[in-house]
Amino acid sequence: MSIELLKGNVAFAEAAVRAGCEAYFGYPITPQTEALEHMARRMPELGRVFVQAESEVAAINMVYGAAAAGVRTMTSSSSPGVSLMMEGLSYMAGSEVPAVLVDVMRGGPGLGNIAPAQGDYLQIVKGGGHGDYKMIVLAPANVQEMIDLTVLAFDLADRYRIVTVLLADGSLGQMMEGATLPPLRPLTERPAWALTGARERDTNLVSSIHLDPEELARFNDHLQAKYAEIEANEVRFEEHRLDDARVGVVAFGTAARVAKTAIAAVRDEGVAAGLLRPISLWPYPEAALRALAERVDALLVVEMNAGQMVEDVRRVVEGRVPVRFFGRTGGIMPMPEEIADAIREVADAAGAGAPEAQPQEVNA
Amino acid sequence: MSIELLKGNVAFAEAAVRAGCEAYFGYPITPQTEALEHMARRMPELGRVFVQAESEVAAINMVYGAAAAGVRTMTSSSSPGVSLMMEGLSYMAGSEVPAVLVDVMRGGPGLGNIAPAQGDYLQIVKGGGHGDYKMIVLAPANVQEMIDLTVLAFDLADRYRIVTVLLADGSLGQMMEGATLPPLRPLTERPAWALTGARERDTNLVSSIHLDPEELARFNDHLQAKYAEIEANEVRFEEHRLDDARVGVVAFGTAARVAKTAIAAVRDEGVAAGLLRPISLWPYPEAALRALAERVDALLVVEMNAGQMVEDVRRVVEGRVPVRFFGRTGGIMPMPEEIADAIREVADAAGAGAPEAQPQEVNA
Amino acid sequence: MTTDLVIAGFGGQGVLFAGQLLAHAALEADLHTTWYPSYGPEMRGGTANCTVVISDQPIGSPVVARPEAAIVLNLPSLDRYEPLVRPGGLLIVNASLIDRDVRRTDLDVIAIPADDVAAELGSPRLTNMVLLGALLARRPVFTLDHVAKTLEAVLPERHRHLLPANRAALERGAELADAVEVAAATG
Amino acid sequence: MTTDLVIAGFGGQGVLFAGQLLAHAALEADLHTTWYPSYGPEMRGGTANCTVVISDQPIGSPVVARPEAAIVLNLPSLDRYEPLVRPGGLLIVNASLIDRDVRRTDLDVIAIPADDVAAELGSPRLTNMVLLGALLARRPVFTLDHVAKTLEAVLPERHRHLLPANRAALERGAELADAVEVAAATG
Amino acid sequence: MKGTVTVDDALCKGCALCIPVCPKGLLRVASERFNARGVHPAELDDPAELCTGCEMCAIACPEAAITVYRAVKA
Amino acid sequence: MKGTVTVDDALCKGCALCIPVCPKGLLRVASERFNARGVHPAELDDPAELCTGCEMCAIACPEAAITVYRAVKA
Amino acid sequence: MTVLAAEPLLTPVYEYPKSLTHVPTHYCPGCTHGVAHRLIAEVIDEMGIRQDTIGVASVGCSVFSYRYFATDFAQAAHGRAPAMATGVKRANPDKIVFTYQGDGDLASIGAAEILHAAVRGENFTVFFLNNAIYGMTGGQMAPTTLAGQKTSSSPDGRDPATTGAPLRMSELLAQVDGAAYVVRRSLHDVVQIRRAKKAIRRALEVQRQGLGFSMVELLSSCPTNWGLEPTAALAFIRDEMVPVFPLGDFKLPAEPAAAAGAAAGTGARA
Amino acid sequence: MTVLAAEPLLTPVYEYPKSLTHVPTHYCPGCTHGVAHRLIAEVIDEMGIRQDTIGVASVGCSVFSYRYFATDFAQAAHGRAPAMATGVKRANPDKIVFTYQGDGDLASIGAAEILHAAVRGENFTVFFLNNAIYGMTGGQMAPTTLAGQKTSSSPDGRDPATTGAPLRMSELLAQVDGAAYVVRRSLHDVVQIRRAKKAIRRALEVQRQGLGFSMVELLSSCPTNWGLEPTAALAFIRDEMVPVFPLGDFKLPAEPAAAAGAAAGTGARA
Ligand SMILES: Cc1ncc(C[n+]2csc(CCOP(=O)(O)OP(=O)(O)O)c2C)c(N)n1
Ligand SMILES: Cc1ncc(C[n+]2csc(CCOP(=O)(O)OP(=O)(O)O)c2C)c(N)n1
Ligand code: SF4
Ligand code: SF4
Ligand code: SF4
Ligand code: SF4
Ligand code: SF4
Ligand code: SF4
Ligand SMILES: [Mg+2]
Ligand SMILES: [Mg+2]
Repeated sequence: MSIELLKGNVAFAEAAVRAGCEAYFGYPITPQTEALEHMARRMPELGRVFVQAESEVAAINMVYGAAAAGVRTMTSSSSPGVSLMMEGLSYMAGSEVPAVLVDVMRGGPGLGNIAPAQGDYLQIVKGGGHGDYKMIVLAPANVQEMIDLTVLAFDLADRYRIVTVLLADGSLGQMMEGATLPPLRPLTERPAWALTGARERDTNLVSSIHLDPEELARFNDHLQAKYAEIEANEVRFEEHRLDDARVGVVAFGTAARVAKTAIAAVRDEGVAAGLLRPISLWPYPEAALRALAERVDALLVVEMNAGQMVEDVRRVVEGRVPVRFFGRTGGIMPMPEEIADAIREVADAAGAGAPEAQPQEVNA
Repeated sequence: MSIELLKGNVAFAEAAVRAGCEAYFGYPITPQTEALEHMARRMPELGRVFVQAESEVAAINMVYGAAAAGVRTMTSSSSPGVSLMMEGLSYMAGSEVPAVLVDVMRGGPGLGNIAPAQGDYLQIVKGGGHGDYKMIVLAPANVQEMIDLTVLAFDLADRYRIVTVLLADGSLGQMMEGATLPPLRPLTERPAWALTGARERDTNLVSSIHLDPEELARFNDHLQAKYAEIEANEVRFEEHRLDDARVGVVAFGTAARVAKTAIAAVRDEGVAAGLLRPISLWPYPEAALRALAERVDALLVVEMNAGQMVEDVRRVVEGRVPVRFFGRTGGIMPMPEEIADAIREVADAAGAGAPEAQPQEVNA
Repeated sequence: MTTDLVIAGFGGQGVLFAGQLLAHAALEADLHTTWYPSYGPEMRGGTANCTVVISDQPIGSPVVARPEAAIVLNLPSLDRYEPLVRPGGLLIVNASLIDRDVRRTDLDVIAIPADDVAAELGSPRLTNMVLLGALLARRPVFTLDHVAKTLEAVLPERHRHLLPANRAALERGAELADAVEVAAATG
Repeated sequence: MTTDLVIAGFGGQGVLFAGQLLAHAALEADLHTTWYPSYGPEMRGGTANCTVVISDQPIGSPVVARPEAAIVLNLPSLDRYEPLVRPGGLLIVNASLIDRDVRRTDLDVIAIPADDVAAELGSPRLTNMVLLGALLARRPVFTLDHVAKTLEAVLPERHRHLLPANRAALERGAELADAVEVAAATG
Repeated sequence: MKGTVTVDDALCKGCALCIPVCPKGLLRVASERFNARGVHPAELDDPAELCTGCEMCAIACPEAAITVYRAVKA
Repeated sequence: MKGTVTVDDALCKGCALCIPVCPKGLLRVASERFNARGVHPAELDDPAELCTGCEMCAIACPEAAITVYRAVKA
Repeated sequence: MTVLAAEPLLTPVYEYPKSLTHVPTHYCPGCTHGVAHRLIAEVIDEMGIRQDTIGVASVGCSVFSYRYFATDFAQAAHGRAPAMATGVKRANPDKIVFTYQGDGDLASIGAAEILHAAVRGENFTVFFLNNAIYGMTGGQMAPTTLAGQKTSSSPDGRDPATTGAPLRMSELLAQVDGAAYVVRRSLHDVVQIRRAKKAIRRALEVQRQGLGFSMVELLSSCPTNWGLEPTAALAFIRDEMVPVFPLGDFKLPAEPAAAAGAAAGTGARA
Repeated sequence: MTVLAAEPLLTPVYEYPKSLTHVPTHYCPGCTHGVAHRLIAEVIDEMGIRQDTIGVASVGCSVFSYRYFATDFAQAAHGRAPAMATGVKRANPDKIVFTYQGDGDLASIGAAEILHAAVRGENFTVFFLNNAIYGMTGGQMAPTTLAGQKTSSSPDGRDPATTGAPLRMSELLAQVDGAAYVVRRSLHDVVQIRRAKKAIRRALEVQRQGLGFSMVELLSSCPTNWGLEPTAALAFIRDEMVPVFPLGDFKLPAEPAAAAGAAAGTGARA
C-alpha cells in the first residue's frame, strides 16, 4: 500500500481492476485512452474480459449485457463518446443494472478539443438520456480520489442496482500524482436476478419495457423511491476552511482543487473564504449547501464550463444569499489567480472583503 | 386557410413542408411515425429530399449535413431515438447550424412504452449532449400550436443559427383536432456561410473543432452571448386566468391543457387558480414566473414526469413562495380530476382554498 | 356544453374511424373537438379505443377519466368501460359479440346486435355505423343528416359508393335506439 | 514551501520524462507533487510541455499561470514562457536550438547549449538531463544523488545501462549552471 | 385410427395456415364459434379417422396450438 | 540540364521519402541545417545537372513540398 | 405420455415445446414470427439446453419474445442486441446465447453491431427474421424491402434510385472471417420450416462447439403490413422474396466437413 | 509559368496543387495522409471542380483536412461523415462531394453509416485511408489491424480468437448493389501512388456521371504508431498489408466497359 506516482487514467483503471471489475468495454478517445490501454493489458492478464467495442454505442450496450449477466463491469470515455451512450444509460436505468461509467470530460460542445473541462455536468447529473432516471455521480478532485471513488462507484452500483458515474476531467485523467492503490479484491458473486441460465430457479429477465402505463408508472415510483433512499444515504462532500468563512466557494473536481489554492491566497489577505466541494454531484449535498447559505455572506460557484452546477446551487439556496458564478470554458483550467480575483470581488460586493477594504471586525 | 381535422404528427410535418423544409431525414418510431410517413409522400411530391435514415444517429448527422448546406432541414423522433442524437446535436451547436428537431415524447426510461410523457424535459432543455450549449425549445399544447410553433421553429433556427426543438408528447402527436395550416412558403435562400461550393467567394467551413483552448473559449463566449440575446428576445408563454389567481399552476404542453380543465373545475368552487404555461422552455419565462411568484400564495407544477421542470421553477422562484409538484409518469396523462385535487390541496395548505374552506375574503 | 365519449373494441372493428367521423362532424358544425386513440399491445386483433370530446369551448384534456358515454364493441371493452361511464351516462353495447348483461343500473343502456344488423344491411363493416346511429339518437349533437354529409366529405373518392349503406346503418341504429326506453334516472 | 516549473520543447525532446523524473523524486522525498502535460495539435514533432509542482503541502492547482521556473528547449517555448515566468524566477534555455537572447532582465537566466553538451556526452537523448542538472543547481529541492537514485528506480530494466550517462549529464548541467552568475535581482 | 390432433383454443388465432397443409384436408375453421380472443379457431374435422398424425399442420402452426397424436401398437 | 527541383523549406518535414525514389540519387537530407519546424529538410544535390525532372520525388512527397521543372525547347 | 382415448393408444408425437411458456403471443394471426419461436424452442428442448440458454430480445414485433421463451432473457435496445449479447456471452462463456432480431433492427439501425459481432467471431447465435418491413412501427421500408414494394414510407414502392436495393445481410456477413455459420432459410412451407429447424440446430451446435459467430436468416411473413392474408403472405415469401434472398448456406464451419455439401459463400439454394 | 533560370527555359511540370491551401500539415513526417491529400487535390485541379467540390472531414488524424483543401468543407462527427455527406449531397445534388475517412472512423464506429450510404447508392465519393490503426488517439487496434500486430490496445498482438481478423471493407461494400465503384489502392511507392491517383479520378468521374456510391480505399502508413521510420513504414504496407488487403477493383460501374479490365469483385491485384 505504498504511494506511487500514477496518472489519473491509469489509476482509475487499475482501481477498477482491484475492485473486481470483470469486464471492461470501451472505445478509444482522448483524454482517457490510457485507461482503455491499461485494461487491454491487465484484464486478459487476469483472465477477465476486455473488448474494444466498435463504438461507444456498442460499448455501453456490451456493458449492459455484462451487467445483466451479473458481473462488475464498466466503460470509460470522454464527452462526445459519452453523448453516444445516452440511450444505453437510459435503458440500464430502466432495467436497474449496476455498472460504472467514467467520463473524463473535455472541451465542448461538438468535437471541441481535448483539454480538460466540466461541460458534461448537466448531461450526466440531470440525465442526458430520455425519461426519469438518475445515476449516482461522483466527482474526484485528485488521483487518490480517482482510485477511491472508483472502488466506491462499484460498491454503490451494486448496492442500488444503478449506474454510477465517475465524473472526472482531462486534467485528472492526464495528471500524475502520488496515490495508493487498494489490494486486489475477490470477485463478487452473481446476484440472484442475473442472467446466468435458469438452472434450479425460475427464469430471469432484464428488460426496460413496461407497455402498460400503469405498470410503467409503478416501476417509476419504485425507481423514485430508490432514488430517495440514495439521496438520504449517499451524499458526500468536503468542507474546506468553512468554519469562519464569509464567502463560500462551491466547486467540484479540478475546479475545486484550484479554488483551494485561490482560497489560501485570499485568506492570506484576510478574506475569510472557504470551499464546499460536492463529491457526490447526485445526490447533491443540498442540506450542507443550505446550511452554508445560512451562514455566509455570499456564494461563488466556480466551474470549468459556462455555468451548469450553479443552477443546482441557485435551486437549493433559494435566494438566501447572493450566488455568483465564475467559469472558464474551452478546456481552460481556471488559474488560482483568476479565482482569487473572483472571490475578492464577491467578498467586496457582499461586504466580506479583506480588512483594509472594509471597516468591520475581521476576527468575528 | 380553413380549419381541418388534423392529427398532430401530420400537422407538424405538413407545417414543416409549408415553412419551406427542403430536406427531412428520419427513422420510424412510435408515437411520431405518421410524421415520417407524411414526409415520405409529400417531400418527393414537391421534389424535396426525404431520406429514411438507417438510424437516429445517422438521421441527425444527415440533418447536420443538409443544414451545413444551408437548406431548411429537420428530423423527428421520440425519446429513445432522441437520446441517440445527443452527440450530433452537440456538434450542431458547436458549428452553429440551424435545424428543427421534433421530439414526440413517450414513457421512459429505456424502452418504456409508447404512451405520452414529458420525461425528456431535462434531456432537451438542459442539454443531453456534452458541453455548454442550448437549443431553443418550444412546447406546443394543441394541434394548432404543433403547426404554428413548427413554422416559428424554422424561423428562429435560421435567425439564430441554432437547433430549435419542438417538444411534444405522444398525446399531441396522436390526437386529432381542428387546426389551420399556413400557405406554402417559398424556399429560403442559402445563407452566405453555407456549403454550396466556393464559387466567387472564399471557401466555407462548417466545423465544431477548436483545438486551441483560448479559441474554443472565445467561441463559447460567442455562443453564450448569442444565448443571452435569445433569452432577451424569444421568451414565450401563455397566462391563463392568472389575473386574480392565488394559486399558480405551472405546466407545459399536454399537462397544461389538462390543467386548464382542472382550473375551470376548481374555479367553479371558488378556488382562484390560474396557469402559467411556458411555451418556450428555453429560454424559460423567468421574469413572468418571478412576477407570478410575487403575487400568488403558492405554485403547483404539473408534469407528465417525476419532476423535471419543477427544478427550473424552484431555481427561478428562489423560495418566494412554496412550490409543489404533481406528476404522472409511465405514459399516463394526468386526469383533470387529479390535477384539481392537487390544486385544492395546495390552495388549502397555502390558505388560498375555496371560500368554505377558509374565512378570508374571496373577492380580493 | 361538452360531450365526451369513448368508442372501444377490437382493432379492425372501425372504432377509430367512427370516432373520427364524429370529430369531423363536430368541426363541420363549428364546434371544438378532440379525438384521441389508444391501442393495446397486440399487433393486430388487439384492443383499440378512442376518446372524442366535443364542446363549444376550447378543450383542455383530450382524455376523460369518466366518459359521459361509451360505445363498446366487445366484451373486454364492456368490462373496462362499464365501471367508468359517469352515473346517468350512456352505454351502447354491441350485443352481437357481448352476451353478458350490463350490471350497472344507473346508466342508459342500449344493447344492439350491431354485427347482425350490419350483416343484414349487407356488410360486416357497418357495425360501427349502426352503433353510431344509436349514439346520435340519444345524444343529438348533430343530425344524422349532418353526419352523413360529413361522411361524404371525408370518404375517399373510391369509397363513395358505400355512402347509402352507411347512411342506412346510421338510421337503423338510431331506430333501434329509439325503440329502447331511457332506463336510468340521472344518478 | 512550493516549487513550480514548466518544461517545454518539441515532442520527442524528453520534456515530459524530465518532469516525471522530478515528480518521482519529489514523491521519494515524501513531498507532494503533481505533473501535468500538455501537447500541441501536431501528431508528432509538435510542442509538448509539462508543469511540475512540488510542495510540502497538498497541492491545489496542478497548473500555474506564472511558473517560478521554466526550462525551454526550443524557440517557440522561449517565446511562450519568457513572459510568464514570475519576476525573479529562473529561466533555463537550451542554447543549442535557441539563438535569440532572453529579453527580460528580471530573471535568473541560464543558457546552456544542451544538445551540444549531450552530443559531447555521447547521446542526443541526454539534452533533458543536462538542463535538469542546471535546474537542480539553482533550485536544490533535491540532491543530484537523490534524482539519480530515483532515475534508477523508475528506469525500466532494459535502460539501466544508461544510468551513468544520465548521471554525468545531470552533473554537467549543474556545473554549467554553477558557472553562471545569478543575474537578476528579485523583481 | 392412425393419428389425431387437438387444437388449443386458447392459443389458436384462426390464421388458417394449418388448413391447406393437411394432406387429407382434415382441418377447418370453426366459423360458427369464436374463441376467447374473438376469432374462429381451427378444428379437426375427421369423422372418417383419416388423420395420419403426419404433423404437417403442427409444423405450419405459428402458435404451437396443435398437438399431434399417433397410434402406437399397443 | 533536363530538369531540376526545388524543395519548399516551409513545408518539408524531413521525412526522407523523396530520397530513395530518385532514380539518380540526387536528393539528400540537409543534416547541417534545420528549417523553422526544427527538422533537417531535403534538398537537391545535383552539381552535375543530372536531374531529369521525372517527378518521382514529387510524387512520393507527402507534403507537396517539391516543385519539379523541366527544360523546354526554347 | 398423455392418453387421449382408450383404444388405440394415442401417443403425442408433437407437443407444445417445453421451452415456450404457454403465454399466447401478441403476433398477428398467421405471422411466422411464431413459427420461428416454436422451432427455436423445439431445438432448445431437443438439445436439453433450456437451463443453459440466455436469449436477447431486440426491438421489433419480437420485442416481447422474452415472454414466450422459458429461458433467461435480456431485452436489448433497438439494434444493439449483438452488443448486449457480446456482454452477456463474454460474462457467461459456458452458456448458449442467442439474439432474435428483425430486419430493421439487424440490418438498419444495428448494422454496425451485427457486423462487428461477426468480425470478432462472437460465439453466439443470431436468429434474423427478415420480413422485408418494419412490422412493429406499422410497415415502413426496411433495408430488405424489395424493389417496388409499397410500404408506408415508400408509398410509391421502393425506388432503388433513391433508397437503394434490398440488402442481403447473410451474403454480406458471410464475407467476414469471424463468421462460422451463416445460412438463409424460409418459413413459407412445411419443407422449408423443417430445413429452417435443422439450420437452427446446426447454428446452436456451432456455438456449443465454440466455432464462432452463427446466424440463421429466416424469411418471414408480415401479413398485416404486407396487406395479405396469411397464406397469401407465405406465397409472397416464396414468389417474391426468395428470388431476391436466395436460400442457402453462405458460410459453413471448416470442420467437420459441411454436411449439406454446399460450399461456403456459394449461395446455392438449399 | 515560372522561370527559374535564364537558360535553358525551365517550366514547372509538377507544382503545388491549387486545391491545397499551402498550410503546412500537422501530419507526422512521412505519413502518407499527405500523399492522399495531394492526389485528391491534383485530381480536383485537373477536373476543374475546386469551386464545385465540398469535402467532409472525419475524426482521425485527418480531422484537420479541411485546413488543407481549398474547397468548401464540413467536419463530421466520428464515423458519421457518410451520413453528413448524405445531407450535404442531397441538398447539393449538382456538387461533387467527398468524405475523407480513416479506418477507425469508417470501419469501426461508422460501419453502419458507410454501409447504408453504399446501400442507398449515395452519389458521393469516399476516400478511405486504411492504416490499420487508430492514428490520432495514439495507436489503438482498428478493425483493419493485422493479426498479430501490436497496438496499444492489443499489446500482445491482435488475437483473432478474441478480436477477430482484419475487416476488408472494400470487398464488403462491393457486395452492395448501390456501390458503383469500389477499389483498393496503396500509397507505398511511386507506381502505386500513380495508380491511386487514377482511381481517385475515376471515382470522382463516376460521381460526376451520377452512377452512385464510389470509394477508393488507400493503404496508408502510420510511421508514428507503427514505430517505424517512414520508408520502413512503406515497406510494411507492401509486405504486410497488401497480402491481407489485396489491391484491386472490387466493383466497377456497368457502363462504360471497365477500362482496367478487372472484373467486379475479383479482387485481382492491380
Ligand atoms: C432507437 C429506436 N428507434 C426506433 C424505435 C422504433 N422501432 C421499434 S421496432 C422498429 C422496427 C422494427 O422492425 P424489424 O426490426 O424489422 O422487426 P419486425 O417488427 O419487422 O419484426 C422500430 C423502428 C425504437 N424502439 N428505438
Ligand atoms: C465519438 C468519438 N469517439 C472517439 C473519438 C476519439 N477518436 C478520435 S480519432 C479516433 C480514431 C481515428 O482512427 P482512424 O479513423 O483510423 O484515423 P487515423 O487517425 O488512423 O487516420 C478516435 C477513436 C471521438 N473523437 N469521438
Ligand atoms: S397430423 Fe397430418 S393428417 Fe392429421 S390433421 Fe395434421 S396435417 Fe392433417
Ligand atoms: S395454424 Fe395454428 S393458429 Fe393458425 S388456425 Fe391453425 S391451429 Fe389456429
Ligand atoms: S525529378 Fe526525378 S531526377 Fe529530379 S530529383 Fe526528382 S526524382 Fe530525382
Ligand atoms: S518527401 Fe517531401 S517532406 Fe519528405 S523529406 Fe522529401 S521534400 Fe521533405
Ligand atoms: S405486424 Fe407483421 S411482423 Fe408484426 S406481428 Fe403482425 S404480421 Fe407479424
Ligand atoms: S499518427 Fe500516424 S496516421 Fe496520424 S499523422 Fe502521425 S503517422 Fe500519420
Ligand atoms: Mg421486419
Ligand atoms: Mg487509421
